Amino acid sequence: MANSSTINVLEALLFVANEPLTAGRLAQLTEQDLAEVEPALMQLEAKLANSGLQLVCHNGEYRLVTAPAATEAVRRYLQAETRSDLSKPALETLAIIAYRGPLTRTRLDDIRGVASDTMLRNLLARGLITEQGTATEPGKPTLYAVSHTFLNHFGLASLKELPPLEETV
Amino acid sequence: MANSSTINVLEALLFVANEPLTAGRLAQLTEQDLAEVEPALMQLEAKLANSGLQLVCHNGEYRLVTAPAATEAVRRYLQAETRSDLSKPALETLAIIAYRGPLTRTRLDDIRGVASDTMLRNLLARGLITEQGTATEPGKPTLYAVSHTFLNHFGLASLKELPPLEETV
Amino acid sequence: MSHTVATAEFEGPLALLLELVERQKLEVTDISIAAITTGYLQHVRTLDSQSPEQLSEFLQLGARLLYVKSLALLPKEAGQEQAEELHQLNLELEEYRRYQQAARELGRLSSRSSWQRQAVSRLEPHELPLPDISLARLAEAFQIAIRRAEPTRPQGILRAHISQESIMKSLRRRLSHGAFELHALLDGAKDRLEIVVTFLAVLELIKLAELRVVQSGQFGAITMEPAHG
Repeated sequence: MANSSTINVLEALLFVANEPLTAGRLAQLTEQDLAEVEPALMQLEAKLANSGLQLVCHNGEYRLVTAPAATEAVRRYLQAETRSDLSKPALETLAIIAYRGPLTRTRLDDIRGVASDTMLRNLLARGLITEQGTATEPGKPTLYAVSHTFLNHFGLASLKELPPLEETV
Repeated sequence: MANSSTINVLEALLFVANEPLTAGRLAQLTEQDLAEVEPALMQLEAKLANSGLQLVCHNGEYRLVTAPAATEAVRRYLQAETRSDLSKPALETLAIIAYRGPLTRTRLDDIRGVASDTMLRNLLARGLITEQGTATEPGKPTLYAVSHTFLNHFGLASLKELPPLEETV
Repeated sequence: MSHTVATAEFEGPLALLLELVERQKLEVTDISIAAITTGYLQHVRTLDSQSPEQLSEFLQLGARLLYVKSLALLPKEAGQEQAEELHQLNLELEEYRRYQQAARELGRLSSRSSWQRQAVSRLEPHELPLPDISLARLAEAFQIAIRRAEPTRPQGILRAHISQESIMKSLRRRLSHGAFELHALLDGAKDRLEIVVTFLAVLELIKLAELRVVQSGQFGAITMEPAHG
């Protein structure tokens, strides 16, 4: 059982952070061992389960965001337009990158049967995907993966919360 | 006893808000009566008593801040963030804001081809840029410009003194 | 059977093919390939040719369907290849279908969202150390960013590289069976655009020294043959 004061300091750090933080960085900042910070993060996540906040973990980085249950009210505050603005092709591309990523543009094109470069540029500019290194194959093509913004867009705490992909028949 | 979902929505609103909020405004946003919101705020305060955050009320306006016990670690984070060198993407973002600002985040994203959210927060935290009003276009997006601190740091009287650019090739 | 499906519904050829297959409640088999190909091409004919890139993507799958269909007319040894092609097509379609399903699920999640804190925490202004950068570096960073931004403008017509790539793929498959005549290649073409893309693919293969074009005298038949055979 992690020290409750460690959990609290982690919560405060994640509150002020202007970016997602890794467990390693959080260990540094709290002056604790990684072996203490990791369970403490899990406890923080559990503690927040019934609250207005949610701990997101993606790619080993943590970020504090509002809970999906508060969507309506927060949207009202931010006067954010209703998010019906992702087109069908955009959702399709995001789904492939979310379930299959990180992947290259060529692989994406193959699955979709159409050229995806315009769509990728669009999703990159919206921050829903990020470039995540390069593949080892010749030409070292860029790999694309979904971002923290993607998880926020759908109120997900991690990619594990994505609906399971249908089994192949 | 206030509904726990009201408490959670209040927590989310206070978390996301970039200004202190009155109980009246919170009642509006949660679509609840003020008579329900006030006790819920007290319960939120009690709930946060042993956490990394705390609810403060000043002049009838509420906001969430970090708990005093976390001050050390929070300071360490903010200092490290501002002391470290500007990353390449941060420098690029700053350069675009200096030469093309004031401009909106969307315009910046277009030029950079990736979402600039994190970079903007980073530069705001460093005090190198400021929010400078809103654009006239729909949605009234925030305009970003370099700060006085930026001009002073470089010894510039105005942005006209920025080094001229080579002709575009 | 009606093929009047709203074109805008289909963002790509696989979506259209999937719809046709599901509507007929069929798998893509050698029995249904003829009907599906006909339905597909009928639909492609109604496409708005204002967007040549999109059109060429539809056409390349059309060309592939025609090719698979045509294998049935060829001698026995093509039977095995047709079975393989159909199997491959079914696999691709099935994979696409799963992601289309996943995209629908994702769309359902759109009613919920999370947000990060909007306020930016920072030290008091007098505590802020300033970065060590020069104006020259700032100017340089700006120029690099602007130069990079320029070529990302929308591209011109017919730069649909994957369409050409996959026509090249199907040409390679044909070449692996030996030489064939140009008119056989173009007979299935439905319009100028498909012919153009096919020619581009042929030129590319010539450039790559994979294909040779031979003409048996003036006005004689033009034959494509493997360059290394």
